[in-house]
Amino acid sequence: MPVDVDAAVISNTRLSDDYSVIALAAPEVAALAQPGQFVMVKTSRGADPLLRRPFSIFEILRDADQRPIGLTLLNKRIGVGTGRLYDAAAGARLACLGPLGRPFEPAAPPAEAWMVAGGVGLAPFVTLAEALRAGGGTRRLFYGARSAADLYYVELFERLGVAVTLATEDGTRGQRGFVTGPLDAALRTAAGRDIRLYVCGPTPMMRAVAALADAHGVRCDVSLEQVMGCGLGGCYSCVVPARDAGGAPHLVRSCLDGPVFDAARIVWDGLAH
Amino acid sequence: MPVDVDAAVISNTRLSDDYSVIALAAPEVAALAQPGQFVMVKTSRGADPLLRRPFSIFEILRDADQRPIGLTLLNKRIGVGTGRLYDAAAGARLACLGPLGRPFEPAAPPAEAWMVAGGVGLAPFVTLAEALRAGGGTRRLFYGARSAADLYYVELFERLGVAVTLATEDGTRGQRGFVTGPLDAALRTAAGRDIRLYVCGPTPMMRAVAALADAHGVRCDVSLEQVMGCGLGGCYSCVVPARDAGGAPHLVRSCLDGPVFDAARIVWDGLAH
Amino acid sequence: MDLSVSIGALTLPNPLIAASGCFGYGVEYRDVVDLSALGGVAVKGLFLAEREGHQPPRIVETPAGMLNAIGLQGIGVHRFVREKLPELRDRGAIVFVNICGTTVDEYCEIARILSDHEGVAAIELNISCPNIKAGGITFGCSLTGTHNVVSAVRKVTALPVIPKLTPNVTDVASFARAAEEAGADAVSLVNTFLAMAIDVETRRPKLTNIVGGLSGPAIRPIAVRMVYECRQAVKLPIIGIGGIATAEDVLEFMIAGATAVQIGTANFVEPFLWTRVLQGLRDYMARHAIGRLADLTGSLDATRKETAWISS
Amino acid sequence: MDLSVSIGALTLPNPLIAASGCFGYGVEYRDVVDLSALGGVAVKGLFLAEREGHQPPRIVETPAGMLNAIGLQGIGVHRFVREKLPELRDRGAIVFVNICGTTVDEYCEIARILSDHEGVAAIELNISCPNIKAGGITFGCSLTGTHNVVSAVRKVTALPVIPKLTPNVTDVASFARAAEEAGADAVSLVNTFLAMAIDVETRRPKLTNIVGGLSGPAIRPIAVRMVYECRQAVKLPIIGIGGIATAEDVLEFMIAGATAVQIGTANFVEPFLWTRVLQGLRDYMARHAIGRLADLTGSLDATRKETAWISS
Ligand SMILES: Cc1cc2nc3c(=O)[nH]c(=O)nc-3n(C[C@H](O)[C@H](O)[C@H](O)COP(=O)(O)OP(=O)(O)OC[C@H]3O[C@@H](n4cnc5c(N)ncnc54)[C@H](O)[C@@H]3O)c2cc1C
Ligand SMILES: Cc1cc2nc3c(=O)[nH]c(=O)nc-3n(C[C@H](O)[C@H](O)[C@H](O)COP(=O)(O)OP(=O)(O)OC[C@H]3O[C@@H](n4cnc5c(N)ncnc54)[C@H](O)[C@@H]3O)c2cc1C
Ligand SMILES: Cc1cc2nc3c(=O)[nH]c(=O)nc-3n(C[C@H](O)[C@H](O)[C@H](O)COP(=O)(O)O)c2cc1C
Ligand SMILES: Cc1cc2nc3c(=O)[nH]c(=O)nc-3n(C[C@H](O)[C@H](O)[C@H](O)COP(=O)(O)O)c2cc1C
Ligand code: FES
Ligand code: FES
Repeated sequence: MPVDVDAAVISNTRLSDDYSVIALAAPEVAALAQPGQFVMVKTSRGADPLLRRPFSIFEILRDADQRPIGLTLLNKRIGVGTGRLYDAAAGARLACLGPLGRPFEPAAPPAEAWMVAGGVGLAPFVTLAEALRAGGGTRRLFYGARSAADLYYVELFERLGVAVTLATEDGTRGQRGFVTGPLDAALRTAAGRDIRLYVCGPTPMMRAVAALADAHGVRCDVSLEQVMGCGLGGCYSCVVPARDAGGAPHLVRSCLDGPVFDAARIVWDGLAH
Repeated sequence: MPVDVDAAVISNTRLSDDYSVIALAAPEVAALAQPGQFVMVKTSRGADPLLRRPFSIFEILRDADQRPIGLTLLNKRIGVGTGRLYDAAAGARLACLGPLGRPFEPAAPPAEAWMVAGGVGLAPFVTLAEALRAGGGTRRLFYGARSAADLYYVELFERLGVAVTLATEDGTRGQRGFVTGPLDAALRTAAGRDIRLYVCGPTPMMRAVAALADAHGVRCDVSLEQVMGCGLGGCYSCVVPARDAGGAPHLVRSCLDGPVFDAARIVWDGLAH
Repeated sequence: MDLSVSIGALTLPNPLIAASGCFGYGVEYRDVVDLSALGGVAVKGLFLAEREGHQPPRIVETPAGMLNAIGLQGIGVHRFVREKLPELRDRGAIVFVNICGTTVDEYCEIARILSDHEGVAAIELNISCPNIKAGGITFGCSLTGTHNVVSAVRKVTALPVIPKLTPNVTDVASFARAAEEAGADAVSLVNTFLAMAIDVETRRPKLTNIVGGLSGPAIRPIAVRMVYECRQAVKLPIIGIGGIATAEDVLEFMIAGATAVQIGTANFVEPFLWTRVLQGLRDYMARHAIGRLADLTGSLDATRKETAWISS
Repeated sequence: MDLSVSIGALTLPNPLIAASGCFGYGVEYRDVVDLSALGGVAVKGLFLAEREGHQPPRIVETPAGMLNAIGLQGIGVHRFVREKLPELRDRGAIVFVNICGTTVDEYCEIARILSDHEGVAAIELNISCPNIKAGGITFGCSLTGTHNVVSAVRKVTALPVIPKLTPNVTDVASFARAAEEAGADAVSLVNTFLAMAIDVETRRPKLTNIVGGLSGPAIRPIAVRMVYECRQAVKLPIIGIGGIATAEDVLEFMIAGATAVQIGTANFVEPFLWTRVLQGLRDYMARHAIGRLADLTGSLDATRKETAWISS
């Protein structure tokens, strides 16, 4: 049951030349949000750009009494809409529709929850980490980025009781290379344990992790990021090839059936990005 | 020789629910500006709204050494573009093209300069009043508006040595009724003196003043405000019916031949607004 | 205030219909808007059989618009009447079923099946989808093709038949006329404009299908003109479509000659727009002391002002 | 880096031409841009005689676009060659004269006069202005009309003849073919889309002329598609027009099949855009190691990716 809020920008904090964190006063959306859900945001007034953009709900903002007062977005500037958001001034109003999409299903102990994030794919995991903490089970985060400067909010996850393993392509922090390296190693040492993977990041990275999960025989949920025209199932723009119960591949709407999918369902060869 | 400046909004001061004064850091434009000229302003990024909007150069901003550092616009919100300007935040950037158009020709003493403004038609007269002060001649302003609350910057004109006569439709300040009332009376008492009228305001008001000027046999310049697509003579959207030397009416571009015209040239029956 | 409008025997509580392909099968919006509060719901275009449609990317944004090449992915008419129609009926939606075929027989077969089921208010013939090779627009771009499809479907169903016209023609009014002569109950226009966008870095089309259909505010002025042209050519009710996002836009189409309208792309941007637009219509009626909204249809005053003063 | 492009015998220093009706007679922009630095300047459409054009309002803004109904106000060909052409020539502008007639003879007469004067680089036949009753588009919407005007003008002048095509047709490529067969040296497309806007408060058209032509970014995706279609139909050089505002837009048209482009509405918004766009083209050529910009023309890679994995 989504709501559409004409949300005021509480703050827009620039983390780098392309990352910013935008706090939106959207209590109605925050109150309903479940881990890994997303919102559709109108990045500026007028018809250019026309369509909203999908963003994971990054943090839920709460007041002293823990009542939800808003949410934040972790915005990475890659084009016109994310550029408008990067430039958005406090006080500006952005229509924010949500929460939307199939949420993550937090692993129940004794199952361990291992989160795997690449770049801005970190966004959906704060809400999941909070849910996991509530559940009390073991939780880890494997987090990869280009360089040390592109790793954000590591402390936040540690505060949430998440064991964080980092990897950077240039080796400036954590292990050198892709995050799949340390993840593979960890999976080997964890053979036999009940582990559930949650993945969000660039498609090639999610695909690689899905392959690892398959090899190690662990359940893996991926959060896919397709171009979305509506976020509500109206336009059929966001389809991804997924196998049905009988194993036959079909194009399904990732805004309704996803963005979270069992990686085993996805026909990776058919993914757009 | 116009220039186009990506000007930062220095400040945007709201005078009322529909009026604001926007200060733009456009020294190059300010340095070239002559009395009554205008600029074409892009009121927001993107293609909606697409076209720039014409605005009189209201004040020239100068630093301690009297060097021009920018200009202000007196903005009245009547639609989408003026609405965007009304909402523009300090720091935002607005492309500002100018100075454009045929300026006012300041009356040379002993000729007296009488300015007649209706509503936002006040905008082109600050620059003219400054030029007139430099010339040292007699200068008056007849300024009409709906109500006392809609009269702005009266003190500024008085500081510039302008004798101000006010009129409001509801009589809350100055004489009740249209500004043409006191103007007509003043013209009667001034019979025989060398007077030159400068008018800007709603078309019906300019038309009425032009008729008065004709009746009293005084020279009258009007600053017309047509819809303008380009401001540079490129599109032929801004035409007004004006008589040529031989007295034959033609549609002439008010951005090039105007916005200031000898009222006697205008075929008032043919004006759009 | 009376916001109702009539399309032949069909009376709609208001002129706002959700446009086909922009509102899923309607049920997706059950939590967003009371489906029975809409003038109607035009469901995603249906073939007889299921279709996967085109590979993504299927949409790309353009200035004040978007291109789409969905390729009519759909569950087919059989699953529709089984899986979607009952809920739509229960929710009191006035259902316009948008149908597409590669042959006249396919259109007729689908129409027959729909006619056998409760809860279908009207059949909208999609003879104007620019995104599929066979069928659809091949009928919509030929006067005889249009006439043939409409008259054939007319014969097999008692439901209102509403051909949806393409704007990708020289003279859209002649197609409205062909539809009228063939026995259509109304025409809806416009479908999308055939268009294309290229990624200059890769030098490849941005859509897998190469071309797609342009929709959104960008096309509104062209669509209004086409509705105005059709109004002069036919007596049929016209359902105006193209870039509608506000009450003012709805009124513009109605004044130009539309009896009702469809809202597509704007529903992606503002899924909650329906109540806002309806309120805007009521405000306008109050401001202009209009009792029946339907009286606005075709009320454009196009008399030219005199300009005796000048020799043009 | 070589930015030059050739249209028949004519070589332009770069592909950027100011679009007719959006750049006055060129001289108005003498202080804004070095006219000799442009690929060309297409001047405001000229009839034989002077014209006052339509009464204002003549333009109205629309989402990402604008409507215009100027009505071809102009000084006529005689005053043009006397009053404007000499300065254009002195400033080194490559002048495309856009001409319009109510009869084939008028087109020919104007073409003859222009051929007798120094400084005209090419004649653009405006057979596509949607804003005048007689002439113009009545030729442009008929294949024989197009053929007749082009071949007639072809006979009376040695200058390059470039018919400007209207997008308000079902199959623009067939008009490009007709132009080619009639001996045109190139085709330019598109002119504006016939459109309309209504003031709902007064229920009157926003333009005195009732209808007008839609231009600007809004139409770009349709124009790109039309250039792409024409590229497949004819060998003639194509001058792409419609909503171009950036170097990326220019590249999109060239990759789709344009040899050169015209920029109209964007010049109203950004009169200083020319140097910025040229720099953008150079940056792209450097980034992609392209020596001759002309090599980009028609370089679209439209091969569809295989999708064996799914039954579509
Ligand atoms: C469920 C979901 C959650 C998301 N969460 C976040 C988030 O928390 N933070 C964040 O920064 N981004 C997130 N994204 C991605 C974000 O929506 C896109 O980056 C954004 O829509 C791009 O808009 P733009 O106008 O900046 O880019 P555009 O100017 O529209 O496009 C620029 C380029 O990026 C490409 N592109 C556009 N969208 C995507 C996409 N989804 N994936 C890959 N390439 C794309 C375009 O094809 C184009 O080449 C999420 C996407 C989805 C579907
Ligand atoms: C030379 C010149 C100087 C000007 N100086 C000023 C100034 O200093 N301050 C100021 O506030 N305004 C000034 N104007 C008027 C200003 O340009 C318009 O109010 C503005 O363009 C309206 O844009 P908009 O997007 O807000 O209105 P839109 O949304 O474009 O239009 C809203 C309504 O206003 C009407 N409209 C639009 N432009 C005009 C116009 N020029 N005259 C009458 N009706 C119009 C439209 O037809 C429409 O009905 C000036 C105009 C000119 C030509
Ligand atoms: C994503 C998308 C899918 C569409 N699918 C269909 C369809 O299945 N059948 C149809 O007749 N029209 C379809 N259309 C066209 C719309 O119904 C409508 O005619 C067009 O988009 C113009 O209206 P708009 O500008 O309000 O979107 C589709 C449009 C879009 C944007
Ligand atoms: C105000 C205006 C006047 C125009 N006048 C002419 C004209 O005289 N002759 C002509 O062939 N095209 C004319 N056009 C069409 C343009 O040359 C161009 O084909 C069209 O605007 C599309 O390009 P654009 O989107 O870059 O503006 C005019 C366009 C505008 C906006
Ligand atoms: S985004 Fe529209 S259906 Fe998924
Ligand atoms: S505004 Fe374009 S010619 Fe005057």
